[in-house]
Amino acid sequence: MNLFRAIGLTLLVLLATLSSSGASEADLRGIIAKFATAKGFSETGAVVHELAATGDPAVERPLAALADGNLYIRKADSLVFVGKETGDSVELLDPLSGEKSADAAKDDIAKIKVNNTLRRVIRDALGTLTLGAKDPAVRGAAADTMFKTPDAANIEPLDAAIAKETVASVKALLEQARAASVLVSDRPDADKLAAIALIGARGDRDAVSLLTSVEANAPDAVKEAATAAIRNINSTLAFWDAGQNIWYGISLGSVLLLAAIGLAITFGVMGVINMAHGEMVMLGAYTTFVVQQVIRTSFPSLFDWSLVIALPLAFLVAALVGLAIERGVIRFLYGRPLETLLATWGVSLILQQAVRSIFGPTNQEVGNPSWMSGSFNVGQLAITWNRLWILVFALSVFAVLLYVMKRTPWGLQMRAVTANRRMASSMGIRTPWVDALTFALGSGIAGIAGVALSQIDNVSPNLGRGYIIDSFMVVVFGGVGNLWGTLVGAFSLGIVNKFLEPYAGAVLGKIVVLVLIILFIQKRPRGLFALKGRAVEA
Amino acid sequence: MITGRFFAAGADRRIAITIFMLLAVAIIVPLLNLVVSPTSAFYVPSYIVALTGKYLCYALLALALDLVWGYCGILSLGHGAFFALGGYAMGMYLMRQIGSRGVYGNPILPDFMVFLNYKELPWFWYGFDHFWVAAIMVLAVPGLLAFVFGWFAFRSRVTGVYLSIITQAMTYALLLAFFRNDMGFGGNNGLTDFKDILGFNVQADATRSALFAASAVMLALAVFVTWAIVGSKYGKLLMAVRDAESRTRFLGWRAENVKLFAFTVSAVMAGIAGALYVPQVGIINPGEFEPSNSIEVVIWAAVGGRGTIVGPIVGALLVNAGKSWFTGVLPEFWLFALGGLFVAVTLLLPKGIIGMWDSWRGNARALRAASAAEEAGTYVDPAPPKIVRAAARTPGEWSSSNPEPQPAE
Amino acid sequence: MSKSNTILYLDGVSVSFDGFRAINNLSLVLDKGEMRAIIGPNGAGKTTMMDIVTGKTRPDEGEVFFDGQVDLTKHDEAEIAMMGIGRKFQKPTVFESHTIEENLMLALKGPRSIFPALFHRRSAAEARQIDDILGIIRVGDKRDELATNLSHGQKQWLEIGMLLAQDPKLLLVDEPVAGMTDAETEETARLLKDIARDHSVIVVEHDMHFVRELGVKVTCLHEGAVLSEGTLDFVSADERVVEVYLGR
Amino acid sequence: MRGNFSTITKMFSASVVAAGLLMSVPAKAADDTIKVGILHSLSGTMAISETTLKDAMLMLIDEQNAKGGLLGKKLEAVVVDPASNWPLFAEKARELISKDKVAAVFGCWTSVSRKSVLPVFSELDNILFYPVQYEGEESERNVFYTGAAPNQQAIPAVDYLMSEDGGSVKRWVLEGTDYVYPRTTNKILEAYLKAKGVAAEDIMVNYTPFGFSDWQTEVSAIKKFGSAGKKTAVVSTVNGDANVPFYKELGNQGIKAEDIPVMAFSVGEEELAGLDTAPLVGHLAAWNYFESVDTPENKKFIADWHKFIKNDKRTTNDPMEAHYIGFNMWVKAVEKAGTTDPDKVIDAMIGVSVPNLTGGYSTMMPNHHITKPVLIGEIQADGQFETVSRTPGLVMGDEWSDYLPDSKDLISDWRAPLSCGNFNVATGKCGGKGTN
Repeated sequence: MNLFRAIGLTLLVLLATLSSSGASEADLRGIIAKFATAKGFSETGAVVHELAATGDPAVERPLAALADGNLYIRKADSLVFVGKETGDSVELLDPLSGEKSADAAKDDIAKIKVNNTLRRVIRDALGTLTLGAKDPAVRGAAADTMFKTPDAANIEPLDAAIAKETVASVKALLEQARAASVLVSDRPDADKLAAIALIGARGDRDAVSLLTSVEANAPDAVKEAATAAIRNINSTLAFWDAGQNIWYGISLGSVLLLAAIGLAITFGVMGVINMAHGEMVMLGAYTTFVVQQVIRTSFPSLFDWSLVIALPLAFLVAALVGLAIERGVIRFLYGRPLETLLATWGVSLILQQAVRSIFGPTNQEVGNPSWMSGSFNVGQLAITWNRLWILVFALSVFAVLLYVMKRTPWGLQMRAVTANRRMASSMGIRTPWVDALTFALGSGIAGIAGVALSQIDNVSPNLGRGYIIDSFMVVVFGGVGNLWGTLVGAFSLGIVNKFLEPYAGAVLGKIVVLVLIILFIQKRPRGLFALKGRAVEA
Repeated sequence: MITGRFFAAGADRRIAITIFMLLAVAIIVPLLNLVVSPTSAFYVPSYIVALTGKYLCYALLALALDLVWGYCGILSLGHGAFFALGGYAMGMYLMRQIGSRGVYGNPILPDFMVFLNYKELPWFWYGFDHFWVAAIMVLAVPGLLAFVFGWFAFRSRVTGVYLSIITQAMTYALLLAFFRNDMGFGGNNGLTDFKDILGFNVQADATRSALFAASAVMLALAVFVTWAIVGSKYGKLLMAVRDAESRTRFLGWRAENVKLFAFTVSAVMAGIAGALYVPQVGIINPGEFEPSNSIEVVIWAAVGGRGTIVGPIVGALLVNAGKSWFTGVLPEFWLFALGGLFVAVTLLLPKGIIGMWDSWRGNARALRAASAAEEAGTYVDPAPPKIVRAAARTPGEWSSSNPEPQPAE
Repeated sequence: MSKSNTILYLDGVSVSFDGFRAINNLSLVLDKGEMRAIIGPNGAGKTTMMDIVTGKTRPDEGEVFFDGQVDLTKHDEAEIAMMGIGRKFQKPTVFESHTIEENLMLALKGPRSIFPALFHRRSAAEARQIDDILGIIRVGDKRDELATNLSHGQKQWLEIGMLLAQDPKLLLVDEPVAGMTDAETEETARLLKDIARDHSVIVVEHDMHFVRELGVKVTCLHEGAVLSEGTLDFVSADERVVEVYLGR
Repeated sequence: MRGNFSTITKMFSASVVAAGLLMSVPAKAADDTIKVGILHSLSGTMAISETTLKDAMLMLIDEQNAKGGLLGKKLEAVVVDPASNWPLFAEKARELISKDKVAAVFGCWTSVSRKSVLPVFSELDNILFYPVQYEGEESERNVFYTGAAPNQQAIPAVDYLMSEDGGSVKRWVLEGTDYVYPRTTNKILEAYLKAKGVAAEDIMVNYTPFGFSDWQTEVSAIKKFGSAGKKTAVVSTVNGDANVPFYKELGNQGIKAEDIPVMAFSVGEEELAGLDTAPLVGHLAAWNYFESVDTPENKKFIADWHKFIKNDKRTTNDPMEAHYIGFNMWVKAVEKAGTTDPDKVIDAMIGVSVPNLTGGYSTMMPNHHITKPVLIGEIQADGQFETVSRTPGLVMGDEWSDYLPDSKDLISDWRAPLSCGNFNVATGKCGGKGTN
């Protein structure tokens, strides 16, 4: 039997009987002092429980600090403090009151080590303590922890909490937590069946996880109920899994779209086989990195805005590089697409090595702003924020691009030049500039794609390499010169890929997709959305 | 009559000289390595033999690519795949030759199979303990893949960019496939730790020299064959397909078959190159399938001069010599150099070194062979008529854009 | 009407690209040994018609018969070419990086598979044929010249010469005199008339003088269908033709 | 004009050839210096990891020269770039040994690069120091393995997770990149776990390709596997580049270390430098060295490193320590042998013992592997690891795993008279398992 669990049980029973008035401050300090002498994680754990058992809300501060690894012991007098790092010295705060009591050099104090197990213990302990917290969210969180770590002793405090709970959603959580605790208690089977029904209604993985653990050693009646509950939860979950797969496919598709959309301009519209496309994406990512560095050092408050700030810059940087490439290399090669392939390949090598020499070969850290981290649930569908934002972003970029191409005079000129260069120039369109700007646009878009991709992938000199082939596959599959084709191509490839993955595995899935593309090109040598008719045939 | 043409004057003499030189090298270098004493100034160290032997294999690969790219306008970005497949066929033979000398001393199973606890040999490894089986596979596997791939692609008239991209997809798919350990080809580590070939120790200087000679002779043979093909009526047809595919169709030629033949022959040549390459470098692994490798081959051919026979060989030798030199002397700058080379060659040397040389010499016949237009590379204003003209004589271009004149309707 | 003793027989042929009807229920019959001139405004579907006959484009509906019994819609370019339909493009298309002689050699009637080509040696007979054609197309002196160095007119002729080398039953000639001097135009007219003696020929041309030179039955296409057919005088008298094409 | 132009280009290319040939003429090794080869990729996919090791070696060589060199001679580093291209590794190794006449080579990262150079080293009889944790199942006379063998990383890591401090894990996900190191390591772990009584259905093994970047499916599969009511942990042998997206996905899908900890064998300070580690606090890694280790040697090493690389942000990592140990061992062995002649040095190496950076001594064993402590660390918010567990003593590298049927009878001992890399204790013969 796990030591923590043992202590936990006894102490929580204690806690339940204790009136929630809490112990005297002296007692608390006494207990906290024990941290200094505790050897190893398990002893520290014991102290944590003792502290929690007082049921005094005041212990929240030291415990939380401990969990974050901010609880220190001053070597001189082995007093326990909450530490706050300020540069190279540490500000020592009183563990209970939180007032500043002293400063100390790092060497004069020892951090109280924590590990996962200990954090878990603290989380559970805090859970019981924060049942009565003001913030409903906190109460909910507490209920959730208690659901995940059911314990017969939790029933009374939960009953009390449920009684005075006003917020419906939290109340539901509390009841589920109670039900969980009932299941592990020695209550009569009738209660347990009711509890199972309640938990079955919850219907998520945690519920399954809990029920399976109960199922193992329970009287038949309960067992059956549990098995039944598990069965129908799983059946619903299976349905949700399909949805999850589609979502994964869509989100992969959005990444492909982002990666490919710039190429749809440079390659699709201009017919330049732009092997340096991936490097444009990389430049965008590095721009993001630089922006974040500046923000970190100078305006930390703006961090959440870093991506928004990076976007235009990334566009600019990539667009300028693109412009340079077009003016310097590609304009000499119009009408010879396969040679643009070679030249741009060379450019990509140079760009890669340049970035490697400037920023070094290692990955650079690009942080996720708070609004792009974490996930939320739709039913049983876990949707991560960054994926969602990337999807939104990809689609809006696509929309803007479509507008530029179809509705603006520039777009008109662009299409005119690519349709019939001679005619366009004789109509007074300055084709060289249109070419240059078109290429710059494509590169710029690749750049902003880089900003998004920096959120989910490595920011390293090799970033571009990973996407170049996929991008070409998407554009060719969708049909060169057709933005809609790129859109459809990206999403269909994404979804197919994600549906293959669970069965074929990641590698085989990708291979299958590639083979499918090859075969598809046989069937439709001009891709999905190829224009028919004589003018563009063969 | 082929031999008749062989000794004819003109640019054919260059072929003769090349073949002669290759054969000479095949004899001399081994001698200088084996007979001459290490102290002598003429001594060729084994390290150079191994290195140049490798270059010769690359040269053969480049020549193979040039047959389809330079003469038929098919820019294959997947030739590395044929090279690698040939290499794997040879590698499998060499693995079987290790026998019980592997670290686990298993007489049948190669080491990687032992620790992935294979119980018996996968079926596709059968027979590879015989050299002749391996030899056949070296030709058959790449040839067959090329035939099937080309049969589909050319029949459904996939051309130019699309063809290039799907050849790339092909080699990329193979790359991923061979990376899988479940494939039974040693996964990422590939096949290595070879002991001997035909009973001779692969490490021995004599064997190295022999392999070197074999590569040189094989290259000479390939030069002869390519030259014979290109010189024949079929060769003319090949270029005709490159320059005006639909015209050949309307003359009753099956352009797809014309391409298919060249593509298959070229793949087989690439396979042979791979087979000679593996015992000399002592390892074959999925890295050879990297699309970037195939693209590098293209630049060798471009540097030397596509649409010529000698060009790709010169290009392969130069670029690789440069690579060995750079990665030794200025490691950090190797990629800059290579990248710069790509750009410079496409912009300034559209015909490659040989082509430049010829046009500089004003050699009329070579002008025909190296059909990349000079002005294509150096003119600045992309005015349409010029493009058309430039394009009209740029091999790569024809395959990519439709040679068929578009009615003005 | 019966298909027999027609060399080319199109009936109710229609084809459309993305909704645009290039050929609209076109019917046209060419007798053996006949030479026909086809005129019509741009977009009338002249070239598309040739694409259909030569198997480049498949018609959506309608039947296309060659030599009375061969259904052309069932065959592709190469086969059709082998049956004996030669086509000259609007823009002269020859193998620029080959000499005139080689161009003709590739066109010469004979086996069309790879291996014969690989081991092919030129026979005396072939040499003679080539000499004849060189004579006919009046570039005999340039036999070793690269085709790319020929003048526009000479390219046109070379292409016609390549057609002759194929020895087809039917020649489709698309705007043979576009961009030619008057002298060249007359030459070409004479050339075509020579050819027409023992071949069936369809000539698409805008140049009315040239058509008059030929002095043959004329078909005027408009919006993918036959607008009017008959002698040049009859056709050019036709109101609708004047309306859509010749102009007042 | 054009003519001149082509001549210019021709001259250029001609000069390249000339230079190339020039370089390939074997240069007589200068006698006043001892050359040390450094064979790490400076370009291509592996540059991300290997460049640091090149710099580390340069630093060590500088320091040695500052101390007066070796055998009264200065050390001279010969750096080449095998460009993450495996055949090129072999070529460059050959170049270093036969052309530059180096006394020893420090290099390679991936197993395949090592495999590709092995024949060269045994043919030309030189020394390779291989600094990266690897799959074992190998012991060559000419190679010294200063990185961890599976038993110096994987087994203790799993032991920790099974312990009460580690959260007494009952259910295991073995997630790896599909190449030989993860395959072998996972095979060993599977056998080990089963030996410890873990049921087959409580082990999930999954492989992904190199540089894999879309982890959604895999991570949610882990989530699912983890919801069976038993404490679950992931043992990750995911390689280099693929880690960043993997951890980002873990963080975003809300997999907390308290619930499903991830124990990684290929994630060090270098990889973490590329990530925002706040969401990863508590995930684990097993190494023989952490930058956070608090010893005087390590403090000095880090200080020197920052001074040398002129960047206080640059981290140190385990393979760097491996080179540190390996280099010092080589220096000692050369002094012991009084010559740089590989044959003598190889014999002298065995038994050499030098201080490592974690406050102890590492010794070269007869099987050409070294003894090291094994440290388990948890990722901290500052991108460092905090040691939460450490093996009491030093662990000796075991090249032939006892948990693989075909290698449990094999041992390696390069001392005379045995001097055999795969001696079979069962058959008493050198040369592997023989027919089964």
